[in-house]
Amino acid sequence: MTKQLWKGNEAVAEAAIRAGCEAYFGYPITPQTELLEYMSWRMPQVGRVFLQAESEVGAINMVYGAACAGRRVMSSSSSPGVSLMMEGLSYIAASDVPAVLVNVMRGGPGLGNIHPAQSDYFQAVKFGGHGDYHPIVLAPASVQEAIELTALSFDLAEKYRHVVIEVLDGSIGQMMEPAEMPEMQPVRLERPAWALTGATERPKNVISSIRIDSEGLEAHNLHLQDKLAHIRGCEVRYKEYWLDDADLVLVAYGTAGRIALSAIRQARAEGLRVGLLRPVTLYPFPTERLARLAKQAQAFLVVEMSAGQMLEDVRLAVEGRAPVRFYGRMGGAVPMPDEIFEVVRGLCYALRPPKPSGNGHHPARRPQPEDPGPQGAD
Amino acid sequence: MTKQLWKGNEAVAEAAIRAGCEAYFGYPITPQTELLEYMSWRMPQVGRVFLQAESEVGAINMVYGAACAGRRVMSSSSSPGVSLMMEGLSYIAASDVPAVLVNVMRGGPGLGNIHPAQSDYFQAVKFGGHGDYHPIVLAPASVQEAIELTALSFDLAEKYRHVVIEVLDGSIGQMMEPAEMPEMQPVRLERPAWALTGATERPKNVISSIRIDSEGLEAHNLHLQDKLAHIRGCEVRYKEYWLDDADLVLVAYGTAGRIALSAIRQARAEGLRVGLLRPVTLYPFPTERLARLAKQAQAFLVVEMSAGQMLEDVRLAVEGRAPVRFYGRMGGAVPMPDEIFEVVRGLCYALRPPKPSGNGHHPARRPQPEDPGPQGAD
Amino acid sequence: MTDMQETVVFQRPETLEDTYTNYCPGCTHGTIHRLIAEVIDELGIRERTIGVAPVGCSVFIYNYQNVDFAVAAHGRAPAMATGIKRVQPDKVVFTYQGDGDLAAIGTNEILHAASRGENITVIFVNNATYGMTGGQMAPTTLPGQKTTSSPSGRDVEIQGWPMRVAELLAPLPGVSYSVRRSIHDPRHINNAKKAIRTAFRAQLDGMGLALVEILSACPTNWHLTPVAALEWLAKHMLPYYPVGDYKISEGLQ
Amino acid sequence: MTDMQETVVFQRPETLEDTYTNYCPGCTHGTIHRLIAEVIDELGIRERTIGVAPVGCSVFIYNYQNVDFAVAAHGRAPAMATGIKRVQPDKVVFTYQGDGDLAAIGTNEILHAASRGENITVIFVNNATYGMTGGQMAPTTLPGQKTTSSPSGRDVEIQGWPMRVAELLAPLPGVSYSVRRSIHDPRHINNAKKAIRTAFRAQLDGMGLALVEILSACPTNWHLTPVAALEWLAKHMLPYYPVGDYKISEGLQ
Amino acid sequence: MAKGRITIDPERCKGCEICTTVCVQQIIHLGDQFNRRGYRAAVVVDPEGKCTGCALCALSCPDTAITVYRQERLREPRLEKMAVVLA
Amino acid sequence: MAKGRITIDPERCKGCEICTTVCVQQIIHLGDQFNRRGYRAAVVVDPEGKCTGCALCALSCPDTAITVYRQERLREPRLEKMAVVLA
Amino acid sequence: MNKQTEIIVSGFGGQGALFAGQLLAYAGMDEGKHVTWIPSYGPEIRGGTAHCITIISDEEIGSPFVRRPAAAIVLNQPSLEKYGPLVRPGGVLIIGGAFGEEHVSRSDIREIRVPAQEIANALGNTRLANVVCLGALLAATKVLPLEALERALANHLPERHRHLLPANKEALRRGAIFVPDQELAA
Amino acid sequence: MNKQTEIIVSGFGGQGALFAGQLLAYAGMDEGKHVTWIPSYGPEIRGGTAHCITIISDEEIGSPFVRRPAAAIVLNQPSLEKYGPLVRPGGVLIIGGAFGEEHVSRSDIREIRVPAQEIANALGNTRLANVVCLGALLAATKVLPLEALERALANHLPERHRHLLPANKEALRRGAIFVPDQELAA
Ligand SMILES: Cc1ncc(C[n+]2csc(CCOP(=O)(O)OP(=O)(O)O)c2C)c(N)n1
Ligand SMILES: Cc1ncc(C[n+]2csc(CCOP(=O)(O)OP(=O)(O)O)c2C)c(N)n1
Ligand code: SF4
Ligand code: SF4
Ligand code: SF4
Ligand code: SF4
Ligand code: SF4
Ligand code: SF4
Ligand SMILES: [Mg+2]
Ligand SMILES: [Mg+2]
Repeated sequence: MTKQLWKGNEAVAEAAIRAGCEAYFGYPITPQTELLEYMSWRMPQVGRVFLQAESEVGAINMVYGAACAGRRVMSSSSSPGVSLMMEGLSYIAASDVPAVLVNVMRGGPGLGNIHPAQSDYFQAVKFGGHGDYHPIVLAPASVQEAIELTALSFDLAEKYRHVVIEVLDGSIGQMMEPAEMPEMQPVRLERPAWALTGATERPKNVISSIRIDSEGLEAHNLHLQDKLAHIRGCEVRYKEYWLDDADLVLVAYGTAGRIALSAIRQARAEGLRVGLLRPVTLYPFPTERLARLAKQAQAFLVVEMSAGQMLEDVRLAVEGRAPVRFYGRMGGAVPMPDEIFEVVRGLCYALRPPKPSGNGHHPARRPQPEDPGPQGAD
Repeated sequence: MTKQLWKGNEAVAEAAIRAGCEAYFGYPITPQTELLEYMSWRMPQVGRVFLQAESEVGAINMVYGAACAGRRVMSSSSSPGVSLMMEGLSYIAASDVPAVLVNVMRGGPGLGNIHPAQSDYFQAVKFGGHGDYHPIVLAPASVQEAIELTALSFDLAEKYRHVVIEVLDGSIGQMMEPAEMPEMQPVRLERPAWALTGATERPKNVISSIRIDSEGLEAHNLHLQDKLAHIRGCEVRYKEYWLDDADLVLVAYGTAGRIALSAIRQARAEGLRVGLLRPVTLYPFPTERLARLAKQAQAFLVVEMSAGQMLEDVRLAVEGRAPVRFYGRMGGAVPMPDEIFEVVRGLCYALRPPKPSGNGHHPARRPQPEDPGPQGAD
Repeated sequence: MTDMQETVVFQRPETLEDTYTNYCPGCTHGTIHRLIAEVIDELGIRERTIGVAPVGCSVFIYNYQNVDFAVAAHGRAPAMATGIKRVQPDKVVFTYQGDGDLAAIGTNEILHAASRGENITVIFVNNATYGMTGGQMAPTTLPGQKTTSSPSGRDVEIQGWPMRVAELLAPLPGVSYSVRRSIHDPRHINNAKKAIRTAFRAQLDGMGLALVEILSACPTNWHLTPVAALEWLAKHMLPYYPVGDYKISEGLQ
Repeated sequence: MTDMQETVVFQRPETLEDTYTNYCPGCTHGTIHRLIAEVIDELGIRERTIGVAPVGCSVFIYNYQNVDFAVAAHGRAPAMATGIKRVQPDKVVFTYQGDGDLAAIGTNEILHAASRGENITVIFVNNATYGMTGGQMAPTTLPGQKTTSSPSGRDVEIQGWPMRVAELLAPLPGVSYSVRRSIHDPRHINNAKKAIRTAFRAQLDGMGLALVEILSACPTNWHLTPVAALEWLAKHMLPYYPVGDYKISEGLQ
Repeated sequence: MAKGRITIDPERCKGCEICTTVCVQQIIHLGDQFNRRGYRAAVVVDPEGKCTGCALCALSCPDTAITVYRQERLREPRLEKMAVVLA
Repeated sequence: MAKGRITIDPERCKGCEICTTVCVQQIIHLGDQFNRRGYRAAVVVDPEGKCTGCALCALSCPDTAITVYRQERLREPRLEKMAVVLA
Repeated sequence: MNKQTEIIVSGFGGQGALFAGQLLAYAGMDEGKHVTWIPSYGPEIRGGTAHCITIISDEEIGSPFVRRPAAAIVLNQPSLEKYGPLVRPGGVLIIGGAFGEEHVSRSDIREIRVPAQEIANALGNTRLANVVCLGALLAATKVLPLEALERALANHLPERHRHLLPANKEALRRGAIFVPDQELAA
Repeated sequence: MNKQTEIIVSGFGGQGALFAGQLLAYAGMDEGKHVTWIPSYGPEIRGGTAHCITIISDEEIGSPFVRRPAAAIVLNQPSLEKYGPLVRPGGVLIIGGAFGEEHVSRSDIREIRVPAQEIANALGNTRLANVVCLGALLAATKVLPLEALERALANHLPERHRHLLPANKEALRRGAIFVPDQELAA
């Protein structure tokens, strides 16, 4: 199979179809719309269900319905639309049914703009709905990876009967890259035993998220927590670059991750010992790997297209064993490689005093004349 | 003014009215409903606006409208209803208008049940909507405190032109306690300069959350982040109990906080050196106080009616300087004082080896026969 | 008399689970559950029927009927039913929804399901109040009716006029059947059942969304005895919500 | 000829800001903006009018009209307007909404604002597509109409029939005025303006929700020249969406 | 007059008194016993055999607590009879 | 025939050609110049003074780029005249 | 020394368990004590069982919940089954009727069976059984003086039941005198 | 050694800036290079200015964004103003028309003004200006051989424009020969 030039959004759509996605429900929103539009012709072409919902609330509850029927089903949206899905996602999560959602994140809060952003990390990873819950969250950094993670999303959703959110920032949705598309998988025809397919020759199935007594709901929550613990144990994925001898470890995902990579190349060319950990799963988070790195590295630099959200998970992993610094852009602004390189260089020079003596964390702020930006360890 | 027996939900409603709340928009949901019901007769009685909305989505956007008109306005709901407000809250947040929301939290995820819970901490504190944002989050532990924090909510909302979420768990909403109600405050009649009151003898006012270019949106985000930094600097509130000589510091808020207090009384009666930090503001979080305590205390125990959410903020504050253990109940289950006492005693005995040697964190789990529950430092 | 034998002329339908309900005494949700169960039995569709329960007093309907069930989020049953039906058009899918569920928070979902002509059956139980949460005003609460959130009676100047759902949806081309029935006496109960049967038939014939609005009693929140509640329904609800056929597509008569 | 003098017979209304718009060439959002501005001028209510903008191509209407403005979340303008108007009933509040905004995601909010009889004015711009996001199918997209999300044309079997908003809302008692107009030629433009004026008058007289649905052209997403778009509108939209008065309360005639 | 008989499931009955009102023969009454769930269940008192098996009580019972039997001619198919009542 | 005159704001005009179509006098045309935003603005070419000031062009212009003037008798109040056009 | 008494009142919906608990809270508050009252809330109240916890204390109250209360009033069989075993050793269990006679009595608490329904009926109002039990509870626990509860009744009986005040007071008294003034069980 | 070339193409909506950038990406991909293409997206494309960034590289591409590209094609005045100053020293700026003649040329890059519109008109299709500029860009930067772009045109021209293939190729060629084969500026 040769490579083709794919737009991220369309690649995700085609990848979903090839992974056997049987139904798509969605609502237009930039910068996600090409995904829906692609589905609108491609799903009928392969005899599957495409329906444009009346809203994101409608869409996620249609997903819920089709998921209850034991179908591979997905929706996609962008930040404000995803916010509207919080209740529905909480229901889906509570019901142990598999579902896949793609959030092509844009600048917020509010209506914001349509430029790429990563400011829905908390919403996805900590979970913006009510109740104790974390979706599995995947974050590709290229079109090829988006294709692979889309297939993985369906597999994980099904394996764990769980909600999977794939977060792209707008630029991965919009960019074109050469990528290889996997073969078309056959749609799985037998339905899971729990699916709502009519009580033919079996006792009725009920899918519900109400458990009126606290004993029952607590037991159910313990089951959900067990599932999450299992997921944390088995499904951590990340990519490493130049970590072997790194004094300074950058942590960045998605587009920020590949921009960081450019900056690191520049830094390595100058002989600076810098590496990158790029989480591919945001939940489960590569906490252990970071904890190990915390013993080796002298400092961490988290780069996000947000005010610093993943930053907290990095700090939770590092637990004060090394300073964790932050560089972020917001509101649809994308950091440029040279910008990050400057920060990296500054940090590396400040690291010369070999022992980190503290743990500073600057609030998210782009460097400005009056603000020298992130400084060395202090 | 003498004390009266007030039900939490009704006390919050009356306190809001006395704080000059001019409009209430809401939708029924247990265990919050008495708040709405109280408003339904009391607001018209004092000549203010009460409207039952068609949904929580409607309610929060009505709040948004009245807030834009420069009015003290509030809504209230419970977990699933609050999830539906995420988009609206993000818009309000992005628009720098003041608004107050009360979340009387119940067991989740999904429909769950109506029993008390604290599992919407992440949603409130990390913020479940899209975009970089944190509301101010207040968490009373008694009816009296709920009254005081309701008044404070309106003041803070107005002072910072910010969203304030007051999180009660269901039991504080439902319980009755003697409490003193403050005097009725006069409704503020002059409207802020930014309010939408018609462009009479002034240029038009526009309240919008769209900023189509990333420069503009980033600048706006920096402004929001500045505001948050200011809030973090000025508005941290917490209560301390027996912390002076505590080896073991419990951290718990709301109902969990007062249950912890009962357990600590029992522990102190046995001579155990245990204290309690009860955060009153969840955002801003008493990070600094905890960081200072981390130098004194040998261990922390976080108690929540959740799988462990505030736990992360405690760990971010303690940064590995002492072990942070967790005890939680979920799904509307409420820990009993004796339960917590057992955990506390176990931890205290395990603390005898004076130096903490690690930092274990057990996943949320109620102690069960086959599970000895949280252990000492390991 | 030798050629006489005792036969059962009325018993629980099979699709109704052999259990008691947690409804209040005199709550006619129970009656409506039974009618649906009888229709499912008579049409022989139990094994391919999937119900979608609302959030409301009838959230536990899945305990009472022996068919596959999903519980939707409050108001979203039509969207959930859309998802279920679109991926398995051969199944029979119905929603069961209260007036808060369908006519307040869920108006968008029902309206668009109707507009799209989703091939589902909707049983809409209008008891003029939010039963489950303790009797607040619903969009269908009558003018002047006192509820816990309209304590001095619904004031149409402030809260608007009650919504007539069967009439509102009837004109939509996607709707095959839209009628209103009541369950306050045996005759009306029988008519309600007939309508339910027609609404399922419409689905079996692939005609689009079929809705039966059923006036139902909530003695608890109306603060009436069960018998008085049925009288109140007949006296106060019927005039504003006339029983009638607002749309019967050709082929269903 | 000495008693002749040149006078301005047509110029920008004062309420229309002296700026250019970012609409596509031939987009009739601009026309509708002007009509509203003219009415506001003529009624002398500029200083007490508050507009609520939608999410859609017209999200920036606040840049084009010199009145106070809020931008609602997508579809929620009627709820936001409710909030604004309830706390200041002496102000004039109007929403400006597209068909995606009002008739898809926001159907619940408009329906309940109408049902409650909110005393606001709603300008509903129906261009049979989602302009801003690039021309997807709207609830008002015509049967067979190709859009980026109905690439082989809207199939009513699958996506249902287009929604007729003016007709749908007219029967609600809370609605004082519900009409449909168009802007495809000068005569219709004049009639649209008259309707807008009536819809504001209804609010000034406290009569409840007044809605003017206006058929509008989206040359860009229809893939037509501006002139051809107006012709398409007349030829294809008018038959399905007849210009007409679906409700005129007494006192407004 | 047709002859009938009913049984009332005392655990399912909630004592709502709809059946007692609807029975023209006036043979259903509220009993004195509370059932397990705290309701006074209805009982049928029909020493004179007044019950016609009309099933109006059962049709009206929200809790489907009533079963109705009727004396019928053997040759008439049972199902058809049901249909009259249920149609 | 009334006498009129129009002006077209070249920066506001987007060259949509609605006015050129609507003017019965056929005196509006697309110009050759691109304006700052890349549109070819409409221009009026009326050497014979055909414009009647009917304002149909202006009424139809989505961008309110056109101003219309008319020769009128002095004593008629200006506003009333406007109303005829705008009503 | 701080004394804290936790009381659970439980029965079918309509038996007045919640109101009885509230009365205790009012009485405690008027006596200057710290009090909390918390119901089990929600739909299970309808038809099912309702219960509440009242805590009366000399000191600021921590947990409004308690697993093992100092005292309980049970008004029906399921409540007896649920809360009978939970009363703290040395505590008091008021069984407000003739149900559950087969239940195995505990020797480590004081169990008092009160014919509350009969007494209430005798007073002409079946709904007074809860107040009868309150009288018995006060007599057995001495958590508050009887007069405190009488005052609470006078102050907090809903307007529409005001005419029942004398009957209520009498119910309280009859419940109290029903309890022999014996030493508390070990 | 890794060579990476970043190219920005910018113009009014309708001038084909996005398509030109995509063609570059296709051509690069077909040549076995790593490529990325990213547009500025959203409503500003309507009427306003559209631009895209294409990166062609021998190695896996990090950032798809770049602040200072190696080359830029500007098709209108605002694009010239915005991107002219950003081209990296030593880079190439193709000015695809007669606009912005008052602009101050940079000496540290190679600025090439191409009468793209005229050439396109001469070819009978005003919409070919973008392709003309592509030809000039390739000639000036040598990022890809002209033939690679011809193949990309052949493979990726939308079906409905297939008949324009010869004209497109010609536009490319004319753009290329317009550029004198001089050494790159320092
Ligand atoms: C999002 C959300 N909002 C509110 C609620 C609370 N709630 C539960 S049921 C209900 C109303 C039920 O009324 P109705 O639909 O009329 O059903 P009934 O109980 O009267 O049969 C409400 C508001 C909820 N569960 N979820
Ligand atoms: C919650 C949410 N969903 C989706 C969108 C994306 N969106 C923006 S405008 C729009 C539709 C606009 O269509 P319409 O209301 O018809 O207005 P038009 O542009 O046609 O005037 C959509 C879906 C959004 N901003 N927010
Ligand atoms: S509250 Fe009303 S609707 Fe709900 S079960 Fe009771 S009677 Fe029925
Ligand atoms: S896309 Fe359509 S509605 Fe939007 S500005 Fe362009 S023509 Fe107008
Ligand atoms: S069957 Fe008829 S007669 Fe017999 S008890 Fe029932 S209602 Fe009465
Ligand atoms: S109608 Fe049914 S529930 Fe009601 S009293 Fe009669 S048998 Fe009992
Ligand atoms: S005013 Fe009338 S005649 Fe004059 S240019 Fe305009 S349309 Fe033509
Ligand atoms: S109608 Fe207006 S925008 Fe269109 S060409 Fe004429 S003047 Fe220009
Ligand atoms: Mg109801
Ligand atoms: Mg539109």
